[in-house]
Amino acid sequence: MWGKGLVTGLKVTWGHFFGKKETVYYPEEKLPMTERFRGGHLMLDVEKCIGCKVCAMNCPNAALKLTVEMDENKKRHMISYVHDIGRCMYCDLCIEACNFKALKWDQNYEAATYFKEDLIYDAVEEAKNRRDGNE
Amino acid sequence: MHNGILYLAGQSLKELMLPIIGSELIVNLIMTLICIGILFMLVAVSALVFTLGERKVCAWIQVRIGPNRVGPWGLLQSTADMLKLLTKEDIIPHGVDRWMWALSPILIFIPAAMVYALYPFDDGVIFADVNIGLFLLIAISSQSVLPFLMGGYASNSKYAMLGGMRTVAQMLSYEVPMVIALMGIVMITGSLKMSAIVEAQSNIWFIFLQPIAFLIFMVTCLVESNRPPFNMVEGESEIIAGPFTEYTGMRWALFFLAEFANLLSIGILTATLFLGGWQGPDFLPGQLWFWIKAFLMVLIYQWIGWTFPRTRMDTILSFGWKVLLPLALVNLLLTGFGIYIFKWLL
Amino acid sequence: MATTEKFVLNMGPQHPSTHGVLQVQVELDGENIVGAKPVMGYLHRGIEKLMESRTYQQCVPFTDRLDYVSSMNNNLGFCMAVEKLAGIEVPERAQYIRTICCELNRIASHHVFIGSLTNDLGSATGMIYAFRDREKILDLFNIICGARMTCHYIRIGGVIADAQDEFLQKTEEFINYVPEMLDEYDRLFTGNEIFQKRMQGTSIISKEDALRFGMSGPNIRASGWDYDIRKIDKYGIYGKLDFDIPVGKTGDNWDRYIIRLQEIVESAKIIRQCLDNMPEGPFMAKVPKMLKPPKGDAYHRVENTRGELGFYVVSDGTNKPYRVHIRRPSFINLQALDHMCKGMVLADAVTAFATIDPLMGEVDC
Amino acid sequence: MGSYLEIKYLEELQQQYASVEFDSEQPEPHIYVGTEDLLALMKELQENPIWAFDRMANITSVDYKEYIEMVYMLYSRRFDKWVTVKCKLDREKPVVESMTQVWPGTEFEEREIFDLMGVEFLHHPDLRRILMPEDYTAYPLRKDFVPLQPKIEGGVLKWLQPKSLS
Repeated sequence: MWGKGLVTGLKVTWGHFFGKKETVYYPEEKLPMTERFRGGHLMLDVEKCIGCKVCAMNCPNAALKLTVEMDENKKRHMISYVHDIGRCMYCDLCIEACNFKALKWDQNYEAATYFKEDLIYDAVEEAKNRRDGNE
Repeated sequence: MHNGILYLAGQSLKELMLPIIGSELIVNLIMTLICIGILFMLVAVSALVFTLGERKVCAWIQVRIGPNRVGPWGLLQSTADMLKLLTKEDIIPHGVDRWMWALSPILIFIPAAMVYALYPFDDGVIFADVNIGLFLLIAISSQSVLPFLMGGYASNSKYAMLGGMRTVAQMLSYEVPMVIALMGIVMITGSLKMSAIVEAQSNIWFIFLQPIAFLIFMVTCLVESNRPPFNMVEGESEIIAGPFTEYTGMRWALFFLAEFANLLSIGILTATLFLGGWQGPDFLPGQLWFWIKAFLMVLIYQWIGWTFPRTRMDTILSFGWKVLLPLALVNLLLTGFGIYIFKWLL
Repeated sequence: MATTEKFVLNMGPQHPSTHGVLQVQVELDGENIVGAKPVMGYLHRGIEKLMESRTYQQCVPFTDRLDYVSSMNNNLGFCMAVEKLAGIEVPERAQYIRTICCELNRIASHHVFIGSLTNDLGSATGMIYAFRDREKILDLFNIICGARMTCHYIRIGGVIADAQDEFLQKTEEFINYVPEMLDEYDRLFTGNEIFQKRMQGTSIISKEDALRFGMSGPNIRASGWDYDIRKIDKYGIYGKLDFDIPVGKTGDNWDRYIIRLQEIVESAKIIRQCLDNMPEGPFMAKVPKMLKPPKGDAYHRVENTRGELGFYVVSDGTNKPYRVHIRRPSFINLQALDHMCKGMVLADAVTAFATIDPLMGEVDC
Repeated sequence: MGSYLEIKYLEELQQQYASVEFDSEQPEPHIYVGTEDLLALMKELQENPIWAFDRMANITSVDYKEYIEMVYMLYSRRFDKWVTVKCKLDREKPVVESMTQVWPGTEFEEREIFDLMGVEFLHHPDLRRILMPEDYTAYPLRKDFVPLQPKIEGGVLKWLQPKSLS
């Protein structure tokens, strides 16, 4: 009978009209991120980093700009670790390349900014701020 | 004598004013102006309510929460929308026919608001209870074809033009089955007067006497008011927004307003013609019954609209002429026989 | 005497239903289509050229951006081509995980197809329902690799991380949900008469035409050829698995839609078999960090969700590919658009775009 | 996984077409053919039922700095066989017969090669640029490609040659 499909379709939507909703009230209620989630800023562990620049070499899009300084004991220090999110494609290659596990994501997915310049940040500075905040 | 709440309120207001002003003519004039004001308020408020209502209904059907940011439960969403539209830049595209382009959104609002004068909201509460009520109503509402075509033609856009052409084809061809379907009601009532049609349903609603006409009327209503699944005029995935493509800000909002006025309009019309209008059991006042029925019909129209995919232009034209029109004629014939047998039985 | 003339309507690159930035110059006679000419290039990023200046490992994330709704399949295609070139054996567990991911991605991609098709037909509700279910798969990808769309999970030599128990368990839950999900689609749109009326008998591609246009994937299968690379080439572990290839009869829009619904069922079947027979073992072969395949070229094709996706990789012995060519199925399938639209009305053109299912990231490369 | 066309068949082809060459030492030798014989060879491979190469699986071109090489990979669904046909072209003025005469479905791919590699196809139904702008003059996939500089002059987008590196 022509029209049967229309009525079953109406039944489906009627059921969902009163049913449970799938979306959440976003800023108040956030979905949890998984352990392996890639996103946000890079968290650099300054103690572990030896300044070998393998992460920057592995970056396909040249999103990392590092400056390394050598002190008198021939030990390398990371002076600045500039990460340009605008160029980053979150491929995870830098983190996988690090032999000392000095890098990880901070998993903050709210990465939108008003200005393009805000997408560029220095991970060393952030690490410093984090340490100062903890003390 | 009439005993609707609004009617009694109006009468007492009149009696209150008469000794103060003295002249009955002026009192009637004031009453008329008040009524016009109330009707316009109704149209404007219905647009505000339905912007939110439509979005909420659509969201709930689509397993979403819907607007919830502005005000409690998103109640102020439509106000925010209106403010946004008011503050938008008024873009006049290059090469439009200025006069026609500017007139179209204004003209489209007139028939949409005008038909409210003919609706019996309660016992005795009807702005213009003319003898040819139903006839006038259809005549007025069919005027909304022209502004659409004007907007489509004047926009200097191919999408708008296509939309305008679609409107004409669609609205004109569905006018015919609509009128013939309503003829059955007129035959039973024996009058074109709106209040008479409502009163004729005091024993039994016309939905039970005229089920075929009810279905035809529902379909034609959806088509006439460009509601999905018959929103070929807008057809947002094919012709962007049809005649509204080039309009921005407040001009576009007027189209929007007319659309929601039409939505309420078809809800009221269906409730009045087939569901007994303001009539209902005594435990609720007639005014309330009227709005319950109207909103229920609006909800049903929205529910249908958000469930079905859009039909195709050629399909609905052939459906209108080849299916609905013969069906309406058969209904007319059956009604005639029915009345004859009924009279013969008596 | 009044005459009418034809006019050209530019649909796109900004149009609600051209799936991104496809521009179609539709020649119209009233509402009837005389011809439809696709114009592309608005999303051209030069991925083939970009790959020439990156190492093999660095190339893999770029393949995500080709067909961004089925990135796992693209990763697989490129990695298999390089593995063929460099002669790398992939461990069995990795093969199973790869297959699960690819088939999940196929289902997700077909969700996008169903969603965009119903949206183009004017039922936004259908789109939301399809995307709601797609979300479940994206959450699974989020668990296994930390990204939802551009996964970059399948790497040269295997997969980057082992599949957790949580992932396998949730995948099984999803597979159990598939019949219920399809039942809802059937009740909401497959059985809907308006839906059927708009799709049946429109934009027919005959068996010969499908071959002539070099089409592949569900589009050629809808026309009646049982042409599925998974069955023909039996790459990976597909030779061990038991699944059918749904084949259409007439090659109209309706067949292209039904084929995809049936493919979801088949993909679910494949995933269930993989979950049941999942072996233990390593998930990554030993691949040198500086991968230098021997001089030569290799071509490998996989069955992407949109058809036959081929990667032609030329190596000159260094750690960077000398030349990569990508045979993109949506790009080639688009050739049929003109044929599909001719003689139809404007509303059918939109359906034709949707059922041919082009993805502009892949078309423009 | 289909297998490659056996050497005895390749030899058969060699007898038919004088310019066919292949390296019989290799396990899967590519056929090199001169531009003059290309179309005839392809027609034979596609139309003759003993070959039945009805699918042009992959068509591309590679810039080897000295010459441009066209690569055609054919697949026969009936026999599940592969064959790779290659054709060397002059880098200064690469011209080759269009395969749309044999497989109409190669139209877009040939347009893409024309666009990105600058190979001109004879008897192509609609040879225009497909991905790059219509007025672009360079060929991006060539190895000596330097991106042109976009510049807007009088409201019109123009592509200027980059300043020479010298």
